[in-house]
Amino acid sequence: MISLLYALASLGAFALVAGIVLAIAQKVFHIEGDPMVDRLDTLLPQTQCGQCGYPGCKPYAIAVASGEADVNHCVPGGERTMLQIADLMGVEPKDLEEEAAAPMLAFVREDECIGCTLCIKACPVDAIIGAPKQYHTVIADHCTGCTLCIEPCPVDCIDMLMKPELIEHWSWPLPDTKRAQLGHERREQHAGHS
Amino acid sequence: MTEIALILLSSVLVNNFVLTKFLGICPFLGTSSKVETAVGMSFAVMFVMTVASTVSWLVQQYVLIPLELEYLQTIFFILIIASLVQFIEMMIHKTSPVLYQGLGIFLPLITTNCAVLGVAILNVQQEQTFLTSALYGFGAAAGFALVLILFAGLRERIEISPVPELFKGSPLALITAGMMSLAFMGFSGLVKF
Amino acid sequence: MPAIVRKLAQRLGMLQHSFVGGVHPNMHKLSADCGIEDCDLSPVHVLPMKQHIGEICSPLVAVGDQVLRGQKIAKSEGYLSVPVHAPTSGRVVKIEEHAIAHPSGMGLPSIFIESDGDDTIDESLSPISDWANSDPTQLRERARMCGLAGLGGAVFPTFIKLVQDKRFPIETVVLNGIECEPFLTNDHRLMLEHAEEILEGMAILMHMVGAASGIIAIENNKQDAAEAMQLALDARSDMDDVAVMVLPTRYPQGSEKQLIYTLTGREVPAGKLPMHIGVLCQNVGTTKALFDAVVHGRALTERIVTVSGDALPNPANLRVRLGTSVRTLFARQGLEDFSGTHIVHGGPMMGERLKHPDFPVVKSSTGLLAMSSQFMGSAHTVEQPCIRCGHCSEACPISLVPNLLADQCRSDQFDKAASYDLFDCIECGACSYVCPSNIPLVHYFRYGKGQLALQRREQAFADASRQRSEARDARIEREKAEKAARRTRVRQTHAPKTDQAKADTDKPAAVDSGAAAVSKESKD
Amino acid sequence: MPLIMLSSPHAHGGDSVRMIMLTVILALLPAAAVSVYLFGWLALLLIMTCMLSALITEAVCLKWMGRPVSTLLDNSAALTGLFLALTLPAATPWWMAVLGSVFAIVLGKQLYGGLGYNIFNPALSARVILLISFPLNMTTWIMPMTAGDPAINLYDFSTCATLFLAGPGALQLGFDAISMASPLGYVKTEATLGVPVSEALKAYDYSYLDAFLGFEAGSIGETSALALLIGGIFLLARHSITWHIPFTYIATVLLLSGLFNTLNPDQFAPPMFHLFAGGLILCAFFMATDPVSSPVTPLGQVVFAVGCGVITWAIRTWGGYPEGAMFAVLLMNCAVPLIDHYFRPRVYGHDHRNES
Repeated sequence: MISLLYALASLGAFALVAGIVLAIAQKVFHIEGDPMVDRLDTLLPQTQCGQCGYPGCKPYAIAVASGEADVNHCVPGGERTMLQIADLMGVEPKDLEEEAAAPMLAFVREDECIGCTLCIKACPVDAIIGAPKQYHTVIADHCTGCTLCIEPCPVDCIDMLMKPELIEHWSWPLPDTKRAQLGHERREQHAGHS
Repeated sequence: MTEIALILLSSVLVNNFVLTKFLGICPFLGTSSKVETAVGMSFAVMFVMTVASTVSWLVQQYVLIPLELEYLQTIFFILIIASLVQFIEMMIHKTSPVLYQGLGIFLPLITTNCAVLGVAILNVQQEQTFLTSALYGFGAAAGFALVLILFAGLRERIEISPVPELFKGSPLALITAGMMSLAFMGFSGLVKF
Repeated sequence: MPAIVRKLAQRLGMLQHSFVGGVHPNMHKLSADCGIEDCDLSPVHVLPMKQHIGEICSPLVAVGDQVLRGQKIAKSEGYLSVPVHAPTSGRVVKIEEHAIAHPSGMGLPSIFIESDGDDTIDESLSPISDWANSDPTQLRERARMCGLAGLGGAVFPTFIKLVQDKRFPIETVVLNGIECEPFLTNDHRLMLEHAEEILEGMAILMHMVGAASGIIAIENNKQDAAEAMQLALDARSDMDDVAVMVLPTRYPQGSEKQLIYTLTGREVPAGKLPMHIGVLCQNVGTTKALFDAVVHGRALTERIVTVSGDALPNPANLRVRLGTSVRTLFARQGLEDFSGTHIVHGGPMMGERLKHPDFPVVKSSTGLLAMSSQFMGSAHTVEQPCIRCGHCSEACPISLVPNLLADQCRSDQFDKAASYDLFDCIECGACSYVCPSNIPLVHYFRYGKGQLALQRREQAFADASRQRSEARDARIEREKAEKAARRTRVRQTHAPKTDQAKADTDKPAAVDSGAAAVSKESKD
Repeated sequence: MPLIMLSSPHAHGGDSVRMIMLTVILALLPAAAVSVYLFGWLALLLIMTCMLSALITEAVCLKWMGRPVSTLLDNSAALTGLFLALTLPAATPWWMAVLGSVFAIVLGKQLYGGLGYNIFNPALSARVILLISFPLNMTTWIMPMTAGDPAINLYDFSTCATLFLAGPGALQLGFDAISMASPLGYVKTEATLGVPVSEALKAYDYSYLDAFLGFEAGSIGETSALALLIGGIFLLARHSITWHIPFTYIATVLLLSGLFNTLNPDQFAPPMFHLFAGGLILCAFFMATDPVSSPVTPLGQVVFAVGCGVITWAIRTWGGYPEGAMFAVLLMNCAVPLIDHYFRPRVYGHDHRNES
């Protein structure tokens, strides 16, 4: 009986000590907010397109960091972004739901524009300039191709055009050899499940 | 002095916990896909193992034996280890969020890393002194760290090799671990301990 | 000799410095004995708007304009750029995109000039015969005006390097006559036939940067050129501190950084220019062009091109006007049918293979090679697995570990490749040349560099977008707050108190439901 | 050649994997010839069996993995078979030779993706597997040049074939007469009994000249230091290997053993004994320099070789196994990726190594 008491008392005392130490540690190592959100946010392409189901890149980053959203919802980011997010979060990569379209640019057909400013309000990155009753113009260097301006336009004067390919931005593809194909196979496989 | 060196040599190389005692295989396979993660895991395990083996020795000598509670050994040791793991988990979460994410589930699972409990119990069984048990704990952890980091390096290389489909991932990792274990058999008998 | 022993000997001064690595390719200098011939004017010259490293030029002429030889037809936009000049007199017939010597097969906006056959020279630039008493900045402007860019193949705008900076005084001017690429002989012939002009150009260079000493570096497979330069040097009294140095042949000795190390034992720090260690390095061809620009007031409108290759019947060194069609050059040397031959622009080690010969000669055209399938095939056979023999590391002149880099590029570990100094690679091709497994290492590096550049571009764009987006959110927030404040003020003055309390409780709810509706909509 | 995008360079030096492998095989020929001279038909049968079974295994693996069987022509499988044979004792029965070759090709090489991807030296990993699985067979050495004994004539084909096919058991009576301990094993056993090294060597009737020429017990290819050195110098001259690994490896062993021998000659064997005994020269010139499983950079190779040297000497001196060279190489093989990472050369224009 005595030994049982000893056992309970010593175990209890030990647990208490451990608990106090951990409580102090909790105070010392307390962290504000979630540092993962900013890291995730930098990985996202910042198109603010909302294709992930969240109203912008930052909200999606918050959702991923909290574990609420899957890693594979960013459409414009494509496979690379998905892999980077999965890598950062330490989770298994998932298949993308949608293929990313080729990069596009919005273009306002100025002779049809009525100057309603609705597209200016819709643009998440302030890439459209113009005043009421004046033609609006898309700043090509700022446009992320999110297509959010198409819908509000009452006269349908906004086109999505292919981004022009520049010779300065051309880059070498992977060598077309058997070994390179093996590498690609591995990447696909990696993206698949590993 | 010689004894200290021999204890370290023995626990790091000759009686390596992973490759000759086959303890701690789970984190060995789980956290070895990247060298960076492996290094982080190594430090965490080194901390937990060294402190756990000394604290558990103290508890054994000054609480369990005087009170004749040796049968509570496992519970006490696990309690010590779990608290330490909680502590290091908070610390890593604060200092390196990326490492925290990278280690994922394996960080809290150090608690169930049989090598940690193994060191604590072996210390008691082999009737080590306070100093030697601390050394033994540190040496075992260093041995774990050594093979974990070596293995992570190998796995990073295997990762970019065209391995036959059937052996991708864990199968080849286990075969490689087996080959490493064979190589480590070369150390057998190096230190009679 | 083991590297350790060599380094020790170099430290002790027992041995000349020498860059690490390198290879000894078969030189194939087929056209070494062919004197420089003048190439006839083409009926049409095509001038791409960018023939240098840097920003693209914009045309100054319109279709139908008459131009003279040496007239500026495109002006530079931005600092890192040099203008383009008409290679002969004639009429601008069109301005549109035309294929250039680029591996992508893509083109650039180009000016097409129909030659009138008179070849009238634009005399607007006056010769500066008394350059020794001229202000170096004036000479520098002349170099820029005349469109000078490195004619060794890199086409870096020359004027940028010709600067006197008190922080980095230039001590040594290095004249690069190495020409370590197989097949190419244009610099060789230039040194043989125009030694005096080159030396005069070098004197101008030294005057411009205020350098006291100079080195003319020539490989020992061009002894005759070295002798010619020495002879010309001996004839001058004002260049006592200039020496001709004959170096043992090794590729890539002609690379600026390697040459500077071999000559001075000093390395150009990563990300820096030779001027930061007090050295100016110029190709002999560029130096001759500088002489022409200063002493004759002539813009860069022609260059020496080695037309060679094992599939070409008559190799030659030609003085060619820029914009001449490569097809006509090959035809002049007896090659009309291009089936089974491969065209290389530049030398075989660093040049680009092109799919057709319908592109113009530009400032970077050191050589135009017609190679047999057999020759090319030996370099481009099926890639085998790397056996990690380490020959690539030994050959690398900047001590990279090419096989690990290639593994990283292949498996898309670009950040790791960058940390292994991928961007220090000069793409000399020595690693691929020695690889027993025929791995196209340089190709992997280019792929990796391209992908990294793309990633960095995208990241920069994303960061800018985020800033704009955050600024917009902040603005909207501020406007909302201002509006609310205004409304509150208005209500406080006009409305009864009960209404205001109601509005306060209503408003947040309305906003919330609105936001929920938005997010629901976008999810759908 | 298809019309695809081809990057420079458009010239090639003409080296090929096939030639590199062939060079190593040629370099091993002196050692193989000496082994046949010393161990007669046994050595020849062993070499043939190993090479043939390695080639067949490789062919089966390639077929199974859907790769071109013509890859066999790269000579790497033949080389692995030859390597393995040279590290085996002369009295190895055929099934063990075949098993070893299969281990070497399958476990050592093909599972990792084939040529160029293996982490461990295939021949050595197979050798260690055999040693641990069949310790008795793998440490039974026979006297070289046993021509005189009428019971077992190594130059008589039928005797050797019987021995090879049925194992040592078939000739139990005569076999004991020609089996003996290797110098390393003998010294180790005596040391555990407290006999000083010099006396043990005297008792063994050890002669440096014999050891240099190869007249001692051991694996068929490792006995003759002379033949191996000829091959090694050939490799160095052909630039197939660099001096870094063999020189550093041997120097480390000599230095360590010399130092300890000076301190206590009774307990520690002299450096020359370490040099000629066992597989040190074979491992230093041929096994540790296997390009695939050794570091790429010169500095890394030096580090690798120092590690090999220290471990070899430590196992020989204190370990449970008499010979440590192959364990040392295998152990250092594990560290190659890390060595490659941490011991890269200083890049032109950068002040420090790996400052990134």
